[in-house]
Amino acid sequence: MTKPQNVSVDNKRTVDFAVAIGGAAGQGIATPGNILARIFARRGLHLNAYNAYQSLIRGGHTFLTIRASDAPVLNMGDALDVMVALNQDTMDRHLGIMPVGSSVIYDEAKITPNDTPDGVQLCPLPIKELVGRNKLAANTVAVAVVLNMLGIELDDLADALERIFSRKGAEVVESNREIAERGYEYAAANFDAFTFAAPRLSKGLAVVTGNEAAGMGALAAGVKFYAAYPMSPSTGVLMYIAQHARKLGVMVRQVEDEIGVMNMVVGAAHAGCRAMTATSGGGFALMTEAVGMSGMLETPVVCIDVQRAGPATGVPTKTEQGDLWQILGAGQGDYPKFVVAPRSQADIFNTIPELFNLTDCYQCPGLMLTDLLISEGTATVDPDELDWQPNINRGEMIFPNGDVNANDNPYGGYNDDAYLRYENTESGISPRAVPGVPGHIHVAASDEHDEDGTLISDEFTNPHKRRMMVEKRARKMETSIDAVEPPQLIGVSDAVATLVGFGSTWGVNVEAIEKLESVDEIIVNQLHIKWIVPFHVDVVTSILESSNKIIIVENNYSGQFARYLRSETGIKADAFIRKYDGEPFMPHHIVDGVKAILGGETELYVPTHEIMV
Amino acid sequence: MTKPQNVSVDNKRTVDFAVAIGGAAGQGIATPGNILARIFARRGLHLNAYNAYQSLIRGGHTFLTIRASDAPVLNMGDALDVMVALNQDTMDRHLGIMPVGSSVIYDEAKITPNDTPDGVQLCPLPIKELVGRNKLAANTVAVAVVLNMLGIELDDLADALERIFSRKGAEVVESNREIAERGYEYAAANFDAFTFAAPRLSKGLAVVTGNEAAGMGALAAGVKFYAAYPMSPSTGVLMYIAQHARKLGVMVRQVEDEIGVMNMVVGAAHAGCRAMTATSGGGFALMTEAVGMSGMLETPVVCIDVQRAGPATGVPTKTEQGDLWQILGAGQGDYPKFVVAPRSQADIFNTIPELFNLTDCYQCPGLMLTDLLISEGTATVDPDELDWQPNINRGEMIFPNGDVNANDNPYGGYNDDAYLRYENTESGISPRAVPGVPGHIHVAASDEHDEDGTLISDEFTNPHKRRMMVEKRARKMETSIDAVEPPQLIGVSDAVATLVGFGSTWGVNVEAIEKLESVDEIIVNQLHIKWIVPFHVDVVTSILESSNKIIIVENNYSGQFARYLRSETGIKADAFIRKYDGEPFMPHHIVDGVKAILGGETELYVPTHEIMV
Amino acid sequence: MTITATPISKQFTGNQVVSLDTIPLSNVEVTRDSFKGKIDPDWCPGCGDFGVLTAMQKALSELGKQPHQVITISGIGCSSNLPGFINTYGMHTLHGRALAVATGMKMANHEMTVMVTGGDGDGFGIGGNHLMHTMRRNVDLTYVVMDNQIYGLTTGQTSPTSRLGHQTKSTPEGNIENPINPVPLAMVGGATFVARAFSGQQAHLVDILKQAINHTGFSIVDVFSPCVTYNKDNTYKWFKSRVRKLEDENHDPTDFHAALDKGYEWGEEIPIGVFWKREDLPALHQLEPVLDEGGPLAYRNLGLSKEQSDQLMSEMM
Amino acid sequence: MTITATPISKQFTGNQVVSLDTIPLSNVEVTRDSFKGKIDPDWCPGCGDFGVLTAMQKALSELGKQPHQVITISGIGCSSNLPGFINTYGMHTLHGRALAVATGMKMANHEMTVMVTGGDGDGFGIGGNHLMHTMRRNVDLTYVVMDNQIYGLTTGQTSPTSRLGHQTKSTPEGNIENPINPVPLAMVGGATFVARAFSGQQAHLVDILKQAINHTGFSIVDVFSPCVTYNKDNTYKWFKSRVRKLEDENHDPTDFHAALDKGYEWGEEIPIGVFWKREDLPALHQLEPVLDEGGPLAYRNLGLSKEQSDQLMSEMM
Ligand SMILES: Cc1ncc(C[n+]2csc(CCOP(=O)(O)OP(=O)(O)O)c2C)c(N)n1
Ligand SMILES: Cc1ncc(C[n+]2csc(CCOP(=O)(O)OP(=O)(O)O)c2C)c(N)n1
Ligand code: SF4
Ligand code: SF4
Ligand SMILES: [Mg+2]
Ligand SMILES: [Mg+2]
Repeated sequence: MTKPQNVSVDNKRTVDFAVAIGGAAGQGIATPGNILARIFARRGLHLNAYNAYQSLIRGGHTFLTIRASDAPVLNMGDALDVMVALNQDTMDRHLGIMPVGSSVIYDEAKITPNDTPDGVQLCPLPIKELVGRNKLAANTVAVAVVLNMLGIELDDLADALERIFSRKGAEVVESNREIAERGYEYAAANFDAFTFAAPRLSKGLAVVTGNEAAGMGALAAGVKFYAAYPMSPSTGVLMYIAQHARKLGVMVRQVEDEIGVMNMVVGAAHAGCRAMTATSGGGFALMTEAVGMSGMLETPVVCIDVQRAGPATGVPTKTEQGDLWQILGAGQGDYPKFVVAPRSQADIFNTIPELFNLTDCYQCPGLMLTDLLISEGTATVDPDELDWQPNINRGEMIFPNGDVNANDNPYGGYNDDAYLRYENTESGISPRAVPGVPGHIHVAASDEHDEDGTLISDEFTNPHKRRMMVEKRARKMETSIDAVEPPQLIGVSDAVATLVGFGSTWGVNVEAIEKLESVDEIIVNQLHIKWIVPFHVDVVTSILESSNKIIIVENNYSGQFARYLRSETGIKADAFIRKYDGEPFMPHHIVDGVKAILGGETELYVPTHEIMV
Repeated sequence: MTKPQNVSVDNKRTVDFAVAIGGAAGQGIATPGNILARIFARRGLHLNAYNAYQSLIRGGHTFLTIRASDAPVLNMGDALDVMVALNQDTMDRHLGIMPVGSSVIYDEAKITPNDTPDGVQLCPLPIKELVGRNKLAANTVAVAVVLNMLGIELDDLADALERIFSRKGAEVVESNREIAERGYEYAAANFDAFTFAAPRLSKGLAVVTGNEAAGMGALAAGVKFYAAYPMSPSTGVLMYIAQHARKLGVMVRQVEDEIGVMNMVVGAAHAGCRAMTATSGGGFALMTEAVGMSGMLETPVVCIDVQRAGPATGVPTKTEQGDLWQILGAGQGDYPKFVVAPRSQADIFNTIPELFNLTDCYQCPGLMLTDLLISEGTATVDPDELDWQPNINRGEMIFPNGDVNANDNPYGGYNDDAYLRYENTESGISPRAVPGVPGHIHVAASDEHDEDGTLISDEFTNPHKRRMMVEKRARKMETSIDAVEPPQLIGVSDAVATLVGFGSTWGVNVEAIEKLESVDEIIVNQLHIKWIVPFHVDVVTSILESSNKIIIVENNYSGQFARYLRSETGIKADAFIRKYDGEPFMPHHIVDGVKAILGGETELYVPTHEIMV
Repeated sequence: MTITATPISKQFTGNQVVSLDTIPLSNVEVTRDSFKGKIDPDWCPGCGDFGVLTAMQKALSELGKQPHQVITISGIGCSSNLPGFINTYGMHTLHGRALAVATGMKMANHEMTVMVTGGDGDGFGIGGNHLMHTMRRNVDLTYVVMDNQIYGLTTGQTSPTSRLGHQTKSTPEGNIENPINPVPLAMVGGATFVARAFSGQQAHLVDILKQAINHTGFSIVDVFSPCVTYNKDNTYKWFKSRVRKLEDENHDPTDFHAALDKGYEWGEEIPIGVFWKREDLPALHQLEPVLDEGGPLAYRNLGLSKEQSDQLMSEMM
Repeated sequence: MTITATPISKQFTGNQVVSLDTIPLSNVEVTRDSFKGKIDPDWCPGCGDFGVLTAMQKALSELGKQPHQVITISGIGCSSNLPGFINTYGMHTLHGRALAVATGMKMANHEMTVMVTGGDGDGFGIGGNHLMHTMRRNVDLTYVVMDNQIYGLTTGQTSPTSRLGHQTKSTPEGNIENPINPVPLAMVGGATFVARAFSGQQAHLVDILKQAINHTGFSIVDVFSPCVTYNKDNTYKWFKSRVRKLEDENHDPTDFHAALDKGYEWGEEIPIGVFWKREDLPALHQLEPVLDEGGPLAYRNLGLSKEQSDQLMSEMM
């Protein structure tokens, strides 16, 4: 079971700061970002990082926000404390939003601040002098300055530089170390440090993107076959698994297209592997026919749709929750499936083995909906939160040496006729023999078939058999609702409003609720839906029936979740907070929305995104 | 506007009979079926024919039912009056369901009836003697016998034989004519005719399948480009249009796959053609990405999904209404579209030009949902019901010679910069120049784009522009609800229950309601939904709010329409009649279901199909 | 998570079959009948596909394959119904997707003999992209195309191998698109065994299928398999008078240019036989280090050791 | 039905342009600048695609095309962003689908010059099936592939033209799949004009593009267009030292076997130029009787005459 995550975080929070680094794509924002993140996490600080970038390799604007705290950080936050501007464009775009008490770091030779808001500390750096001949080390200086201002020891940076540059040789490490020192000292001498210092906690944390978490979860679940076609923002899963595949005995295939991917995954899954893929909406559109086949063949497969802004090619590097109805309607006809929308990076990790157990036991596809926000976004994870040795439950399978219960072939010998792959059992689940088992020969057919696998249209299309098989497949799912955790109300039960969302909005909702309480004394609670199919109709209905005001928060235009909630429960929400400009919600967007709604100003609140990237 | 069809038919009905012909696939059931249908229709009789067959070229069982009457016939009916058994299998399968007063015709040398129900007239034919040397003419004898028993003059058959066999030469015509005469006389001498005679009415009717109606409607709408990949049960549209294409200046392309089809259609539509395709669920699954592109490019295309039993390959020759959610969720992200589900063959015809006008005016995809039942099923159509010269409204288009209002290029000359293909107009609709117009050069992009068509990610991804464009596309649809006819309540308003359905169930519901009234004195009305998107929420809600019991009738397992109705209106139906065995509803299935539901026996009634094919 | 479905087995933790070879075989001798499927084929009487089925059954039994060691994977079409008629493991997948599914199957269990069967529409029409890429990957599959130059199951539309001018239900005034010639295409596409055969020449077909199955790498056999119902152009008679065996004329299947020229010959004479073969390219599974040892992926233990997961975790710290 | 959207035009009933040729042309002389797009390319500095763009602009202007008579259609990828940077009508379609869209476009308006641009992944990976079928249909398109042997836009994964052993983000231990060689593939696939060029050799590239555009039928130009960011194997330098012009060695582009052999040459020397060309096959639009007269389909009147509809109706009675 997914471990409950700490959701009420405010009380033990002592520091909470955000560092942003902005520049052109290709200016190497990733490296300083990584260095900072790793240093924070090793100190035990929690963090959440979001990179606003563009579907361009070079030239586009990139703006990375890393927010850290000694308590869990579930989103990118509302405000910046430090901005490192790597080009003039960054300075021009964002200087205006820097709050009182914040600092802006830049190369004084290249960048000029215009219209600095009151109370912002400008920190011009003589980069040229500080880096000397090592012109590539400008970013190292910036990192050192940030660390100094945060009261983080230089040793931490030295460690990080060692790790990152050791492949390039001792000389590079040493040069960077020296430059870091100069930057650190320059900052100490010239700039005001923050009033707080970033603490060092007892336990280091891991830094993962959701895509890495998905890859890790897949490995933990025992995935042996991973096929994919690159597609932003899902490619990170492919890249993570590819990097570890050979060592761990996992086969990775980059296929000609997404149709090939899903069909290959079905083939490997039918053979008996746990097989998986990840893609984004456009790739998933191409997979839907084969997902339906996996439903008909009763072959378990797992597929992640990392949503990005649509429709069509849309905005490949921007986030959205716009594929819900595509997932619900994937493929023609009715077939059983699971659909799950994890709420965070750690949740992605832990949900994958769970989803595999479900799809193995219920012999159907398992679909996961995430989005660019949490899949490309980075967060710290407490290693203890990740269950690397999860229970593996493959359901009723027959391998060449039998199944574990019987330890030999239940149907024994070579009498293929005794075995019915699609036996019309009471549970609807039919024991699944993998190819290669003597005595269990059968055809898995995407045409409707009889219990033994023969096509119904190969004898006589028979409405009674057809009905039996439709009902058998559907019956499987009757118990599935008990197999997935019901959603729980987060917060007090008598709140003035309930925020309802699915997937990645959980983190921003948690924080908005805390802010509403602490700043505005408005008590709001949250119902976060993770399991979309099956849907806990009764639990959701009983929780929402006693809500004073239901506000649905989702990251798309048309209110796909609101309509789905209504289709399952009949419940019409009272109000809606939506965003469809490609950027994720920030906590104050929700706060403002709730206030506008409670104030009777609107039933549909669409915040304006202030950070222009 | 679609002309209202006569829906209350009972009062002027004097005859109502059904002829079935059963045999193995490849035994040539189509020809006698066609002859009978054409003879009936030329006499002005209405008819409805349904062929239960299998996904096999030869050998599978095929059972054609032709039901005719002097009043409109909207479905295959409940009972048979004559059965022509072409093989023993047909006799064995169906003799038991023949009612009192019915007749069974067969070759006495080849087929033996077993367990004949009381009151069924057996009509054994000495086929060998009757056909003489022309062994291919057995079916001609059977047709002659049926006609004799129905009191239809032999001349009608002679005419039909002339038309059908004239291509094979005068000798064949003459031989068939003679054999027909012998069969006709043999029947007169040996069998009891029916108590009624099929009347001859003043006006002949046309006989069309829904697929032919779609092809005809496309031609009337001005489709100039039709691309498709064969897929049952939609292939009839391709075949109809291909037959007439050259003569009418229409280009038909059979493409390598459905992905290619939809993309080619988008290309042709972008060029300025009215372009269309038809497919079934599996093909549509492959098209969804490109349908989404048409939404993003704002290029109007029309696609018909002729539903068959799913999931996956399913039962290719059986009917279902299982693609509703697939259509609703087609493609990633949100984009405007129309979805319409016509209720009959004539409705398909008239809806196509209407759908083209809508998609041209609103510049988005138009999707039509039909199913095997009405698309491969045959019905008579009063020629006056079909509008062959419909109003053609292409919306705001700019052709090389200007648009009709301006008669020259509104932006004139060669200044491409003045023209904004995606201008953020108040209506959301932006004038669409087709390629080739000087002064209007632009890129139509599936990436999110600015008003002039440039990719947003080619400058800076801009959340404000992104939001503007999402809202522009969505705003277009605000007026669309007024452009499509609202559904009307059929029947009295204070009925004990309301049958709600979409698409092809209309005809069977009409008749079930009549039967419930005339036989059981139960007054039921019907709300038939044709326009799925946009959905007439207010009209539907106000009608259903005053219903005493809402019963949703649909041809799928999971209640896709019931869930959609709820997602849009919040209305939860009181009860459901569903069928998912591949065969369509017969009127008595609905009658029985309504009675069981009103009697409190069940909330979900799933009839058992009695005719085993 | 508690799954309350029917009783459930648990993770395999040992004692696993790591190789198909270790499974004790039935002592019943394998004959052609061992490969007879559960039901009789429902093709039209006279359909060319009967001959292909028989030849496959003969080839497999003559090679001494055990039925459970073989899987036959098809797409959708008349020809693609074949897996139902042969006693091997089988998959009847989606129209055009057999090769992709088969690649997944082969990679997950490289000890199985994987046969792929289907039609010209399935393989060269909708399935064309998978074909091109499966060929270049040299996946060890035996692909038998029942090429009837028509779409049979959908009742007779033009196919990518229909000749110019062919009148079909979708081209009533004649096809205007140049057909594909599978032999040269497969050669250039990277197939390492390329043959053509005729359903009406059983012994030859059986021989070719045996060679194809024995070949390690991607083998394709384009079999003329007349559709007696919808293709009145390319009939048995038409082929019978034209086919000419390459084996009778000392064709060297390692001579690329000669093979190409013969592949293109199409007129009063049409060569059949093995056009092209190369043994020097390893098959995909042989290049995959993951398969070097440990038996089929599908039979291996799941999950990571503590050591492995600690290593993964430490990379993220 | 009443549509209450913004004012609406009505059916064209006459006075239509039936041919692009009848549109009065601008009297501004067409130069390379006429083809400059609205925005500057956003490719990485040094990307090979710049050279291709420039060459296309030169070729079109030197051929005297008017910008509005040309449409450039692409899929998705770095290279596929090209339509935004050239002043012609343009479509930026879906990944892999440019050729299908372009076929629809060309058939609906066969008087337009239709250019198709994209990457190796777009065209040979996901788009492979459309490529095969567009080639055999000999659709009159000029297909320019910016072949950088990598997936650029998705930040550097293996592509169907990546060499064996190529280490990419998806094949960190080296690619084990044999690459596609577009030249022989296109020849056998049915393209009637097959060339290879190098973005670093402008004059040669311009010349080849002009020939390709002038060719009636499907022409493909596989252009080496280095990805300076993600492909460290196939760099400018790498190509520069290898490419050898066929024009310098009297290659006869009507000699099929010679063209094939040269197409396969890949090592210290790599030939570029026109490999193969045939003029005897009509293009698809020339074979379509519907296009014999009446101008582009897209500009024709809609709807049927009463006579036509009566005829259709009578067939159903
Ligand atoms: C996605 C999809 N498109 C179309 C079909 C319909 N379909 C079934 S078989 C077939 C073609 C059959 O031709 P071929 O592959 O040559 O096999 P044959 O019947 O001739 O043996 C088609 C188009 C389908 N099942 N799925
Ligand atoms: C259906 C789909 N799958 C995947 C992608 C993601 N994608 C965009 S471009 C691209 C490949 C780019 O490679 P190539 O075509 O060679 O172009 P290049 O960027 O190298 O010029 C991919 C996989 C997509 N947009 N759509
Ligand atoms: S239709 Fe043709 S291909 Fe299909 S079974 Fe009949 S003869 Fe064979
Ligand atoms: S990533 Fe490569 S292909 Fe893309 S623009 Fe940069 S250099 Fe060109
Ligand atoms: Mg075929
Ligand atoms: Mg590329």
